[in-house]
Amino acid sequence: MIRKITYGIFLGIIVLSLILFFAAFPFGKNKMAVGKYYLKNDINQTGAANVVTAVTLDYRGFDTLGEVTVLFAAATGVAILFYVLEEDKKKRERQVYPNFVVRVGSRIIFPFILLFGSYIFIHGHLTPGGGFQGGSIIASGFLLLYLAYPGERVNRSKLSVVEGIAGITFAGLGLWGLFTQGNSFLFNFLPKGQLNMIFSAGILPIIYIAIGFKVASEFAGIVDDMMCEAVCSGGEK
Amino acid sequence: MDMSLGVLLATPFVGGILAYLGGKIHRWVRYTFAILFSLLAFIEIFFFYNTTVGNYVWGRLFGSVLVLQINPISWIFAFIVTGISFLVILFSINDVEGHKGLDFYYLELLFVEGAMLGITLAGDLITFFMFWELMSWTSYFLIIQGGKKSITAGYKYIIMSVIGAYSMFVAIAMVFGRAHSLVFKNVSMLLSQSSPAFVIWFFVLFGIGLFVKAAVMPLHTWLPDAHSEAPSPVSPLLSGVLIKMGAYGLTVLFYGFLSVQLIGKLAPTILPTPLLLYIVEWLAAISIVLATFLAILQEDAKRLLAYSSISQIGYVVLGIAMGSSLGIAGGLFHALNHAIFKSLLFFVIGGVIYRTGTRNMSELGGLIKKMPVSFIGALFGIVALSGVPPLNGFVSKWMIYEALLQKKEVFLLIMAFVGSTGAFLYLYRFIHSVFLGQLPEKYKDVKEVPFLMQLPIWILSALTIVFGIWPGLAMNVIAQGEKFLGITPIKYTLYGFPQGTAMSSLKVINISSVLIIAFIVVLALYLMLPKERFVSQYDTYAAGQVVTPETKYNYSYGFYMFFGRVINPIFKWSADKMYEAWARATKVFGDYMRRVYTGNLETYSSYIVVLITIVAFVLLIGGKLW
Amino acid sequence: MVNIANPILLIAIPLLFAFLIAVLAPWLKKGVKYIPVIAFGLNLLVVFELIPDVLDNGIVIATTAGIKPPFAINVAVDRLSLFLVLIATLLGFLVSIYNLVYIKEEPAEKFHILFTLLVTGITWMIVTGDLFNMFVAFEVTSISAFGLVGFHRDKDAAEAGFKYLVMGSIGASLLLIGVVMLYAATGTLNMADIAEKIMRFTFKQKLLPYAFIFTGLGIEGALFPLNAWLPDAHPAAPSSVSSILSGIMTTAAIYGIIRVTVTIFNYYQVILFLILFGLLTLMFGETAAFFQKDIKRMLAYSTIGQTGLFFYAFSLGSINGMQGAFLQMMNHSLAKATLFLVVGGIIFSVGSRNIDDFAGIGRKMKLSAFLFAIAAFSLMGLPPFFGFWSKLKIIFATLERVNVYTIAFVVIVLFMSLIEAAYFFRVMQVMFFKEAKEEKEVREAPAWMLIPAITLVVIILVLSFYPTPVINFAHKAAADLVGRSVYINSVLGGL
Amino acid sequence: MIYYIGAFLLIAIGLYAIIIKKNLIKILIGLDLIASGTNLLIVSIGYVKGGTAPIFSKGNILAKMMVDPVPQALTLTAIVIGASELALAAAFVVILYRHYGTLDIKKIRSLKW
Amino acid sequence: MIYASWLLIIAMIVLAILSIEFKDLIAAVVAMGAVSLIISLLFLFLQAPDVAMAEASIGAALTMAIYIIVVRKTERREK
Repeated sequence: MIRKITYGIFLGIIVLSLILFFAAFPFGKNKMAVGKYYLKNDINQTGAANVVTAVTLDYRGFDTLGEVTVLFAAATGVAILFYVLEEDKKKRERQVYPNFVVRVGSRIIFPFILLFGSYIFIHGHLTPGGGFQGGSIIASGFLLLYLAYPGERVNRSKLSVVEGIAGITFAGLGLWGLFTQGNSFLFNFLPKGQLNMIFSAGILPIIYIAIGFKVASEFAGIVDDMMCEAVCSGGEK
Repeated sequence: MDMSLGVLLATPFVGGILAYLGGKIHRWVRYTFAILFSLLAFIEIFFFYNTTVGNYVWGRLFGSVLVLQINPISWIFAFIVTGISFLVILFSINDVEGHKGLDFYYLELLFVEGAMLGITLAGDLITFFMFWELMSWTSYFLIIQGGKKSITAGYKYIIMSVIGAYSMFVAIAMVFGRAHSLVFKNVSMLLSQSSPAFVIWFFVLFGIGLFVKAAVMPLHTWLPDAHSEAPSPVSPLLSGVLIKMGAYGLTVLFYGFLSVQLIGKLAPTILPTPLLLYIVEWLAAISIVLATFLAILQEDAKRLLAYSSISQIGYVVLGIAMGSSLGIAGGLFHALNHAIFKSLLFFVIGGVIYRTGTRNMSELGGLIKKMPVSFIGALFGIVALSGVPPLNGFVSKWMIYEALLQKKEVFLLIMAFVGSTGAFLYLYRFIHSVFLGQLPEKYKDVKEVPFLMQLPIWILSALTIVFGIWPGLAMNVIAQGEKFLGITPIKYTLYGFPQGTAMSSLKVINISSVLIIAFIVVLALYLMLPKERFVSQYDTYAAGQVVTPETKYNYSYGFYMFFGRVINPIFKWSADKMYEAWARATKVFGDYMRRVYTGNLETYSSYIVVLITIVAFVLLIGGKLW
Repeated sequence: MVNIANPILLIAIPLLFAFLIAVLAPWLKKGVKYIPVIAFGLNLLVVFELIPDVLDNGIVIATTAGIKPPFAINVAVDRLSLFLVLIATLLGFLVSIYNLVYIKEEPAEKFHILFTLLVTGITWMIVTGDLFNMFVAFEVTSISAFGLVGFHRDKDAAEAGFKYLVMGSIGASLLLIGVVMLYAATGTLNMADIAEKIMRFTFKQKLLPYAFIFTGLGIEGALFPLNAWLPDAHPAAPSSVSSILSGIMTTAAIYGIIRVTVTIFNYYQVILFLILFGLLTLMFGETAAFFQKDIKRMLAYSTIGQTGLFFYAFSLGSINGMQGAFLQMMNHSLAKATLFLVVGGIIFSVGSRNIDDFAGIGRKMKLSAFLFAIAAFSLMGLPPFFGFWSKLKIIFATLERVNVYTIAFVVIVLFMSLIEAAYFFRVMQVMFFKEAKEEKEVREAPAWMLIPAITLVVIILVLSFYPTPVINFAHKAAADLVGRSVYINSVLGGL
Repeated sequence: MIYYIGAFLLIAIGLYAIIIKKNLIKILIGLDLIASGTNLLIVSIGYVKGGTAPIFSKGNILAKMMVDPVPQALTLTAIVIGASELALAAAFVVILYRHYGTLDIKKIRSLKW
Repeated sequence: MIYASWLLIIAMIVLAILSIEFKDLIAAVVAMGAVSLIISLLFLFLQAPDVAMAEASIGAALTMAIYIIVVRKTERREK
């Protein structure tokens, strides 16, 4: 109990000091410095209607490359941790019979989820949303499928090929920009097009589509690993 | 001429590497390289006889130049280093034959030689310190090749060496922080301008490092273990040469960096010598007496010699710390002499161990008939060590006594005398238990050591006579060295010292002649006078039993037990025990310290939170950090 | 003409290859293990191309998205970064060669992916010129490290990995909060820009964001008391990974702290506290290492100690101190990486991590034992090895001013060096001079596992006997760092 | 300001959970809370009073009226990173449970000192 | 609007506290999911639709799924 109170006080002190710090930079005040530049130059520099997308993929595209890498690393890490030898896997598999409604319903819904997810990441540069959101929506579609058919598995090697190709697309586009034009990584070398059109903003949509595939396949992979672990080794006793 | 200092220094290192690689081809390639290069180094030394070469720049580091130099003082020590190393390598060839890892052994041997040579040739403190450390760890690897016990001994040695070296390191860094140059000349210039406190700090810190290596009490505790447990050929190197590096360092410290006048200024001079030097003298005197007592009580021949080394190095330090021309000359000369006779004794005992496999004196005896050459070597060694004319130990000890008399430091003189007297006791014990008396049955078939092992004994025995009768040979260099240090050099002749150098004049040739004549007379009388009848050793009875060759009747265990009973109480408090207690305490403390790594995730995360809380708290109370 | 000397390639190339591993794994199977070697080989080429540029200009800057630095993320390699990038790439290359033989356990291709990402993340952290980007790189590094620590999936690995993950995640969050605070305060994320804008802030205002960033990076950088994950995680990981973690990852995090402290905050007021951190880290690391029976755990604690040492040297705040810190960083990276690689080979052959089981190794695995000895000597700072010069520099830098504090510092540092010498000599005694209890068939490690260690030892030896260029380089790097203007002006002043 | 305070409290609760709670899942929740709190903090820093979302949709929206897009981009990154960290942590929890048969962190301390 | 955000934030804090205090881990996880959802709503209030979408789909949906899988795999009650 003393521990709890002590740490409660400690954390209180931390919160107080944070408040004290942020009192100098109050909520709702305009603190932009680079932000202003982005808002001003977004249209002629990137041509993306969604400034957040422009920032994510263009100005701070390098961050996003890292973010994708983090996700990739995490998916690989999970795969390592849940790695089971192929022969062991087959032995332990068992039949589960989920609800009929779930099975049929998921079959009907799954294509729509896919469509919705794809819509979101294809329009990432125009409307809210993008590769991450769309990708994770598609991954949740896979999750649904797993709930309906616990015995089935995705072909993991194909999934990893998809993530790899998506990643290569991203890094490759960056390098293309570096080697052919501008001598700058992730240089937006395609025509900017017209604002608010689907074919606009140069390479941004391509990257976002790649990210969408990547995120979808990685999250699906993580879920797959988790689910398989739960089922294969006879989790719930 | 400049370049050859680099060549000289490189010789042992190159030799070591070549010996190591050559050993992969054939063992004789290894031996050839080892002998050749150590001999080469010894020969190269003579090119620098009585010369002063300064400032051979061999590198630059942190804005300071790295310099090699040679002067008569360092020449003496370089001479000892290369000479004894050469003999050690000769001796090693038969002695350690058949052991494992010999390539490595010779590599280390030559590296130790090179490191010690580097110390003597160093012209700036970085070079000095670098070779000092190099010497420590290379010799460590030599020591621990002597079997199981030697590992603990070596561990103790390396820990104490590192402590000493680090203490020295602090002193060097202190100087560097002020002078930004560590060439000896600049160091002495800086010290002459610095505040007394700074100089005292420098003196003490640098001195501790040297004292550890020179095994001045109470920093000697590594020596008895290390010297006795090391392989037989390494012991002469350690006792004869390695601890001399401490003496060399002290000479440089006292008279190279500082000077008698400067040390005198540091504290009020009511004493015959400046206070700091006086303290050093006392430490040396205590070493002399206590180590002698300890040597008397030893059962292990090499341990006896090791303690004797502590006591003899005490004389060296005592002489050097005296500050007078005669004293310094005596100290330096004694360093040379000690290198000669102590190596000689260690070679002898090494040969005995080689043949008999034991160094426990109570198990040995009567080897005089089986190993006459070794006996003669031992005889020369002990005579020289106990300071009896006409051998070399006499001259140097005489000089030290005279210097003490000159300064009227009576207590120290008495202590020095006690040490000398004690030396008779343990040396007699040594030669008696090993060579005289009854030959144990199991050593009936013992032979004399092989020629290559005899050779060092012959050479060193000859040297004891040479330096005993013609001390002027050594004085030649020593006087030059004193001149180099800015001290009025002593007057000397080839055979001794003229009137005015000391309280009395010395002419060794006279004493020697008298002694030799006396010896001849006694010998003649002995031969002419009627002799007793020879009886077999075993023609006697003991408590009604017939004595057979198996029975041991001359007891040499606990030879000086009566004496031990008297002085044992003094040794209840030993420095060794103190260090061990200290080490234990550190260990216990460390054991508590590491318990912060509890293995408990909550604790770990609470560390993080506490850390941030502290900062936050500081901020809340007004952002003042102190 | 394509310009190879672009620091972005250091990140883009291995990332590309890491993704390529994922693509090619179904077809190449075991063959993917050569891909990291190729990737880091190319990286090494890029670094070598960079060296003359950096030496000439002091700094090389690359932009992304074709937009000038404060507005887009930029990558900057100045002398200090080059120093570390070189080591990171070199270690990455050598250790990936080591991995060719060492990694037998499945899933090998995943291991190679994570390994590539780990080294990339470290490089990224070092070269980036943007704070948030540094956070991302930090995450790339730590997430791949989490996965690699858990690679064996046994009890220890799971426990160590989880603890590391929790602490690392807290650290990452704290770092992020700190970065965000700076964003709130300055409206920008570019390091040089922040440095420019933060000058008008008071000490008090700077303290909290600094504390957060420091703590976040300090967790990865193994500063006491934030380093409790390290002695668990390093031994649990495969040896090749341990050598990267110990060799360069903690160093990279410390680099982050240095960058933040000096370049961004220009924060000399806190230096005394940083000294405290350095010394405490040193003390706790070395004392704990003394008691270890498990060799890898001992080395891990020794890493803590060494980190403390060079962090201490850095926090002296003077150019000389930083020079010493950089030298020590280099020494530690090379030597500790070698030690872990060699120890990995020994464990590979002996099958035990207990020091007592290493008896007789000195005769049976001569080369390994020799490499171990050289690296350990360098780490302990025995002459004439490279560590000696760095230790010399650190002590000299401390005693530039002689007072009670500095003397106390020196005493602590040297006492800890003594303890370090004590335990390393103990290991060497067992290895060289103790006879094995039972005669076991112990063979030398495979050649491909020895070659990286040999290369590193050769580098150490070359540096030992010819340290002047590196020393001068470190001096210039320290001067540039302290001067700050080189970095800030060249980033903000366009290309 | 309430957004800030909410974010800080989330962070504090998360830290509290990590320090005090012994269940591994609770620790995961704590990590998640810290991450969420940070995200909230970042986005609320970028908010400008009366601003609109930074999207140039068909209507005529002025750049001056928009909120800061940078924190949103950062948050996007941070969310994904947080999620991937969490997935890895979850995997570790499962492995730990397999080895130790418990979720109590107090019992999982075979590595220490 | 301002009151809605107040209410939401208070609810969020309460749910956060509940999520770490619930003994039933599934309930705790669900509370955590609710916190995520509220945060995503708050993002909408803060004019950040992109982030809101991401938080809803990743933070609330996928993370929740992972939690629930883990709880099912291990044990449901905190002792």
